[in-house]
Amino acid sequence: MMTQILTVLAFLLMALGVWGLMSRRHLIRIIIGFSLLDTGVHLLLVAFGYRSGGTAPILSDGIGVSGLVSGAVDPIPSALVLTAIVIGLAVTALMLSFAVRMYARTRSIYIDKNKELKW
Amino acid sequence: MVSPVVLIAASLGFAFLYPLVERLGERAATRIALLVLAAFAGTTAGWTVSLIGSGVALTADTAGFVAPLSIQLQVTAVDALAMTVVTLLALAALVQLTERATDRWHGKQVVLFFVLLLGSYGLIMTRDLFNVFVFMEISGISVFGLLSTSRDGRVFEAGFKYMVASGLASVFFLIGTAFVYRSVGSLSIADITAAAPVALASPVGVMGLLFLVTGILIELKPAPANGWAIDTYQAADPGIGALLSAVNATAMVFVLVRVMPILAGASPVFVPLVLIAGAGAFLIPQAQALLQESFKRMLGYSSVAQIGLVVLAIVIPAAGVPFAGVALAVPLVLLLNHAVAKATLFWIADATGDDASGFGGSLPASLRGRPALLVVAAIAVLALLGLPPFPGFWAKWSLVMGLAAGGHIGLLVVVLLGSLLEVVYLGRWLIMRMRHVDDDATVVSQRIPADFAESRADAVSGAASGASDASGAAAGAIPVGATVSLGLATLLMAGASVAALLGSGVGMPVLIVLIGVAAFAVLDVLRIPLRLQAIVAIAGLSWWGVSAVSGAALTLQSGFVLLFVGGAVVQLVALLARPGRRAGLVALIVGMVLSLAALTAATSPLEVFVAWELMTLTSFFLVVRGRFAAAASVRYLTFSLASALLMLAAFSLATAANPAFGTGGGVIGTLTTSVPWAAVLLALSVLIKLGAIGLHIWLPSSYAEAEDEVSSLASSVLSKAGILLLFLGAGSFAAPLFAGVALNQVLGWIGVITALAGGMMALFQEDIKYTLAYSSMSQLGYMVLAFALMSHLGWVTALYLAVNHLLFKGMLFLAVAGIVMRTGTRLMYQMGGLIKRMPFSFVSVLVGIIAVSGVPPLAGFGGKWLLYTALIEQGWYLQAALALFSSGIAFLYLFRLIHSMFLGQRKTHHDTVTEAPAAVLIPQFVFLVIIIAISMFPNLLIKPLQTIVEPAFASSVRWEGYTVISSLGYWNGNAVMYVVIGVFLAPLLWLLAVKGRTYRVEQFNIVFAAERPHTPQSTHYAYNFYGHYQKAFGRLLDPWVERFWSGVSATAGTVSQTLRAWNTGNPQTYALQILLYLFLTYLVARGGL
Amino acid sequence: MILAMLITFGVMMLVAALVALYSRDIVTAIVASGVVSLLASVLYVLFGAPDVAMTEAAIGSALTTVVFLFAWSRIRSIASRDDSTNGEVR
Amino acid sequence: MFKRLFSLVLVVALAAAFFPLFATIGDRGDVSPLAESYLADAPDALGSANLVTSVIVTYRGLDTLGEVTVLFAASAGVSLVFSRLGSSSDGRRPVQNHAPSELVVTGAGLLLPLIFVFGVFIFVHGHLTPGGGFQGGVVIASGVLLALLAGTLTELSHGMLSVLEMLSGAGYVAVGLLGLWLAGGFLDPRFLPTGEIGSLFSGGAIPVIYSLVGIKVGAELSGVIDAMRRRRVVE
Amino acid sequence: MTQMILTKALYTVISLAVITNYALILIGTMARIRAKVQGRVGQPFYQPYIDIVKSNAKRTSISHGVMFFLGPVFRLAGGLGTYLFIPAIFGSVIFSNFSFSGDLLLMMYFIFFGQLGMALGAGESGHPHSAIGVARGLAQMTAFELPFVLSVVALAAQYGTLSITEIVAAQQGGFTHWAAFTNPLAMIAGMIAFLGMSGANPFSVVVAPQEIPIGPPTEMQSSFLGMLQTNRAIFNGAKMVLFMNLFWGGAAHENLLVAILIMVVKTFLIYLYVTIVGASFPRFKTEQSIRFFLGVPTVIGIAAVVLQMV
Repeated sequence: MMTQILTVLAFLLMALGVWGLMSRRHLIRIIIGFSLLDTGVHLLLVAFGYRSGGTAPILSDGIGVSGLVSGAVDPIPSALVLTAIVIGLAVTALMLSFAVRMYARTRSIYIDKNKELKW
Repeated sequence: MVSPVVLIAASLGFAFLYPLVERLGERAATRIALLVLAAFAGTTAGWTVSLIGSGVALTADTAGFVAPLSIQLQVTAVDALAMTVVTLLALAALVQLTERATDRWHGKQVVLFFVLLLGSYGLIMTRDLFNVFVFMEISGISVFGLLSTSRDGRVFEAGFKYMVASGLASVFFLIGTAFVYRSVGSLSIADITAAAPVALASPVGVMGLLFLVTGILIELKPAPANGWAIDTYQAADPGIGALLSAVNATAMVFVLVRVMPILAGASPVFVPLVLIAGAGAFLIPQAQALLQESFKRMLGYSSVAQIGLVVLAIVIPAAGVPFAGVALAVPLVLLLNHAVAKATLFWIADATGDDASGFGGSLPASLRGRPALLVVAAIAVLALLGLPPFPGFWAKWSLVMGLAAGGHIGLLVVVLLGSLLEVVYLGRWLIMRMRHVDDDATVVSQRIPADFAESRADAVSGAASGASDASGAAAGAIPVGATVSLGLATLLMAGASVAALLGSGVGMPVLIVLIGVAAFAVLDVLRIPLRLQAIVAIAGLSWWGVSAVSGAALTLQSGFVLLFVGGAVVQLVALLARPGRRAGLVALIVGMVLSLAALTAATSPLEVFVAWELMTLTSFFLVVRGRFAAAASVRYLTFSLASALLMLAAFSLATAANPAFGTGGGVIGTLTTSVPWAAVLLALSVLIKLGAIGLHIWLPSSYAEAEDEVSSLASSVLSKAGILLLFLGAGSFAAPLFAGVALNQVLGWIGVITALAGGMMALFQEDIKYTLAYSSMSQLGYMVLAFALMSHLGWVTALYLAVNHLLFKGMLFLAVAGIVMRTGTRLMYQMGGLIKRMPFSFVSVLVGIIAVSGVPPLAGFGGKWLLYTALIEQGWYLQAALALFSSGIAFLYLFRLIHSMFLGQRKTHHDTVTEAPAAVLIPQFVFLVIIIAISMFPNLLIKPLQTIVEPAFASSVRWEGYTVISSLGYWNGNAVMYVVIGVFLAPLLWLLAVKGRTYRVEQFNIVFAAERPHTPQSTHYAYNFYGHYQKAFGRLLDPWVERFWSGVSATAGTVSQTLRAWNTGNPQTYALQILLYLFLTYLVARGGL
Repeated sequence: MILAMLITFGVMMLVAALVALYSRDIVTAIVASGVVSLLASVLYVLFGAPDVAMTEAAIGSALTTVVFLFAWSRIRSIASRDDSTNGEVR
Repeated sequence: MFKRLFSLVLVVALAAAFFPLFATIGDRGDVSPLAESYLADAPDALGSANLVTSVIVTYRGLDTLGEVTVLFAASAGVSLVFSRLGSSSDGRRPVQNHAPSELVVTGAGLLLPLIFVFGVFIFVHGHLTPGGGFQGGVVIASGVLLALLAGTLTELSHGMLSVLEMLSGAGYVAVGLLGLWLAGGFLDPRFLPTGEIGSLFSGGAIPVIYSLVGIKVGAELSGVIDAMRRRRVVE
Repeated sequence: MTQMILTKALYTVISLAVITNYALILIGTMARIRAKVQGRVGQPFYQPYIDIVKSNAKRTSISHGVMFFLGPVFRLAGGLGTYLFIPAIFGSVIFSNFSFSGDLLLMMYFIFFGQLGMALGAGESGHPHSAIGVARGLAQMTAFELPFVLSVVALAAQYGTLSITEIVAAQQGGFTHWAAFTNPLAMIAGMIAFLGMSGANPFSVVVAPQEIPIGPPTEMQSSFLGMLQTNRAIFNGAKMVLFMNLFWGGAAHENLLVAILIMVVKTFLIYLYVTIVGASFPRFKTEQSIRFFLGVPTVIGIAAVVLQMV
């Protein structure tokens, strides 16, 4: 149930992100749409790593190795999401900097005014 | 061996430390960077050498744990080879980028360059799905960072689009990875592959893989969802363009290679899916590129198309097509071939600093003044087009063969069509680059306007007065970096070509051709004058031809060797008349002759095809040398390569149906296919080369606009290649097509209509070389007609006509060459009255036209007699009548030719022209003597021809002395000669006896009521000589074919325009397209709605 | 309990996302997108991924928002330099 | 407008097409075999309490190296993107920010050392508690941000930043290579003793690596922020 | 051998003498007949002899160059050759000429020989009218060539040979065997083509006196003109003999004189046909005659050929 809800939430967030990316004309909002899409994917990964009633995969005094094996969530998706988040930031930063340069050139923040290259 | 992981660590470490290194100074730092890259290249090359053939892979697990636990890196021989090429290209790229005139790369740019390279290494080596994602992002982000180095401000817009697209692709990939991990529980590609048939066959697994593969495909920039990539190519620094298509794309392809086994294992739906994607990605951009005005954008389209082809090639083995050799050989060779060639073109764009594609606008500064750059550009374009001797050729051959063998006829069509489109736009660029500075590249209007346009004629006279080729504006010098990198890439391509040649097993003839060309190219480099080169070529070719033919039995092949080599050697003498140097001329002629000889020696379809392509190439470069040949050579290249592609299709279909196809070797009719379509395609291919009606529009302009000596060679020698191929493929053409109509009957009609149409068009030309070119077309039509008879007499006729045509067309073209050299014009109405100034040329032309028109007693009549006898014998009456009619037409244009040049009133400014140089006259008179000899003794020629034909057909004529007797009639050439001499001498003596006193009068002393009503220039009745004929035929003479092909090209343009409009430039549209792409793949995977 | 929290936060996230896409003011939008990330990090904690939660909170919500705001302020500064007539920003 | 409509249709169609796929993913009680082997073996093998850290730094260390590289490339990229913006403009004096308030300046002075210490704490304890190099790096970067806002640091010292970035990056690679030569493979942290689980000096070189990552990420993010924030230079 | 050659030479001279004189008289007669039809007195029938003698008797001549000089020679050689490759009288050794050295194809191509030579000579004269005449002549020639060729091909198909002698042989045995009656379509096409070949009205635009005085030979005078006049006779004779052979059963009789008489009658009738047509029609423009020949006669010729194919 938990997984399912999170997956659907992730799905909706991705759909919203894609919709924002495709329907908004403002560059900043497009990038926001992108980060929503990213967040959705991250949620999806975390959901996939979840096990019912799972705990954090951290060894502490209360939980021994056997407790980890029987009760901890999958650490791999966490690791993947961590990487993905950082990469997402990198992409967002670059996109924003490009958006600034686009604005500096065309003096318009709207995406459909920024299409000199075509065909 | 060095561990693969060290390469990653080293490139990354160097990238991190580069700011420190730069403290040593910018120059020193780049030098060190180059050294590091060289070390990388050494490492990867070392891997290649030790891994190739060993079958093992170099594996490195990270973190001290084995594969599923940790990330594994692996290098196979294929990977190592690809990495070597990528590293070498990166090295060349870095030289180019750090040593160019403007915008030299330094600091962070070099750092990002190394990061990009690292990303590519990682993509190739990693065997972990999520790690692929990381390296994809590394490559992507470093590219985005580097994009900002372009001077073009639009690059940010393009980069933004790129980021949106690649962001979506990453998301798809990540979702796919998530699903795959959820289903399989591992990220190691080996594990996933093993588990795929079970764990991923579920709907969830397939959908996950769908996301994964869509992500990868989008990263490969597939049409029709690739407008963002194209925009980026256009706006980016060409150096980045080179990196993108040579380094980044090459590495990305490996991701697909890794994932493909998973996909194929999980569901049968993925192979067709990727196949469709590859086909679309290949064909669509080729069409879109047609009308590009920006060279970089055009290259972008070409790049994505080539990657599409590679994708196609990757999937084909998975579809169950057997390949010789390594399974990945074809895509790998295509990929690396593309990488090197495309990088070269981008660097040339950078070095020359202009971004015009040759379409629309004007492409400035010709490359003629820069032979080295020209050679490099030509190599790159030819390699990209998949022409021999470059590696792509062999890959394309195997690919097409594989497609046919697998029954993928639709894909075959896609590949061939796409290749043809590529020929058009890349060829156009090359030609526009190579053209003479004076050439405005419009197709010469073949009817001269009524105002007697003189300007063009003046330009021609400039050419005739010996202007050297070096007149091309040698603009700014090429930067050092570009020189080094282009040199490196060219070396790489050359090395790969030689390796591919040696590995192909059929490389010997190619090698001989290449050595021939290279030897004379060296002479050019050594600045040996043309005359000396010609002498060397004459000696060499004669020796070679004699040694090739002597002792051999007279067969079709040896006969044609004699024809090709002999014809060329005699005509090479004419080059002695040209002082100075002409770079490449002799080399190309020798190459053409050798490739023609290779055609005769071919014993397998592949060898035939290689020789055919080489002949096409060498002759193309000969044609393009002409001063106004740009437009003509675009046509020449397009049609010639269309012909080659048709031949390729024919061969592949025939081989697919019968693997033993064409392996007989050495016998007439070797290429016997039982597949009607293959036969039709082969016939079409040959007909294009023979300029058959409807397919001829390339022929007149190419023959006419080439240099004068080349025109004669092309028309007399080269054109016979098609005839040879007809004979080689004879076995295919007799097959019934439909409703009892055999292919050869169709060929016959095409032949005779060509003969008639060629003659008709020759009638109305004002340009002497166009007249002769159309005449060649007409004569080739006769040969096709005679061949199509498929009878003894028919084939003897075809060969007889071929020999005869070689002789007289050589004479006529050379005579014209001499005249053009002296008068400086090709327009007939600007000549006139030259008989008194150039009597020897007159004699040559006179004998030539008598031989063409078939007026007894000269040899031409023999051909006519044989032809009509053969035709009537076979019951082809209407064809016979039409052939006779068109020979009357021939008489018309030939008279016009001799009249307009030599007779009538001479122009005052031609009063001082002198006879053509001896070197030009000598070959004409050699031919003349041969013509007289075979006229007197026709059995000298006909009997050997009979021996050639005998293996195929029993003789149907008999000889009584000099009389040849057929079932219908007879002809005694010897007696005719004597009778003619008799009836000629008698009146002559009579005239001499009774004429009384003869006064020679001055020019213009004509009976005009003692007046001279016209100016000297207009007294000569020559312009629009057969105007009444034109009037009589009216609209029938309209250039229908020209119009048809203009229509075709306009349609292609419209299609291109429509497809182009798809790439609207709006990032959101591009995103929409990518989503649509996802949706379509979903639909395909679901099997439609 | 956890389920209720999950659903609540989920709905809040979606609302914040809609705000980020449709609010009139760009700064509001940026902040709203930060809120989406922040809520996501809360969910990560619920799903046993504290590492991810920390990262998302630090990078996804904090740093990304800052970067957005900086970029936006840069665009504003370019616009204000242009005599604020020909640039279209909102 | 047509495009808008079409996008809507397409997004809805895609959502409808893939929704079943996402909705079928249900709860499960176990983890993948691979994860299970991590959970069972990693603590002993590496001596690190936080398994996510083990995976990130060791098992999937190459990913993390790549991740750092991505940030590095992004920071280089952003600074390249903005490097020409200033020079291409008309050279008028930039709009001056409002002077930071007293409170901010004072607060910053107090908070800054704390923030830095906190960041270092996070990445040094990455193998024990949630968090690690990235999180710590971000905290440090936020400190830098605060300093910039407060005007304590008007112009970031690029020399120092780049030296830090360079050294930590090179150090990371070097540690990885040490693993290759001294232990089992590239990025193998076990060339240092794994120690006792739960103590600060455990997990082999994991804390070292995470510290380097932390410094590098901090430097890189600071660089990004600085590049984004910096007004154009007036010539 | 020598004797054989000498005998052949003698026969040739006899054959040529007969045809030349006959053709000259015929031309003169026809001119007179035409005059009578038009209500004029006309010239005496021997006028062509007078013309030839007069031309040849000129003491001076003007030459424009070697080719000009040789043009008439070529022309006459063409006429002579054409005649000599045709067997004039079937079965006669004297009149078989040199028909053994080639068949119908040789003859048809040899016609070009004279045309070419003349055209070259006329060309070198440098007179624009000559060139115009040549252009017209050649254009018209190719046009009537097509129906002619079609009819010849139809005949060759009908008789399975290209040898003129054998074609004539096949027509022996009564007038119903003549090709004219066994293959009327070919005959019609051929006879229409013959109108063009003989250059009389309506196909006389080549010499069109009102525009380009006499066309190609404008510059020709004295002995050059004389040769052309001689050729005109021989060439016309040859063509009539050819058509007689092809369609009208040739001239064959055991008695040579009777055979010659048959030939005279038949060729006279053929020529009369040309003359009558010429007298009844105005002159065509070049493009008109081209269109004409490529129209109805060609269709008839094609029909003749197609009939042979089915």
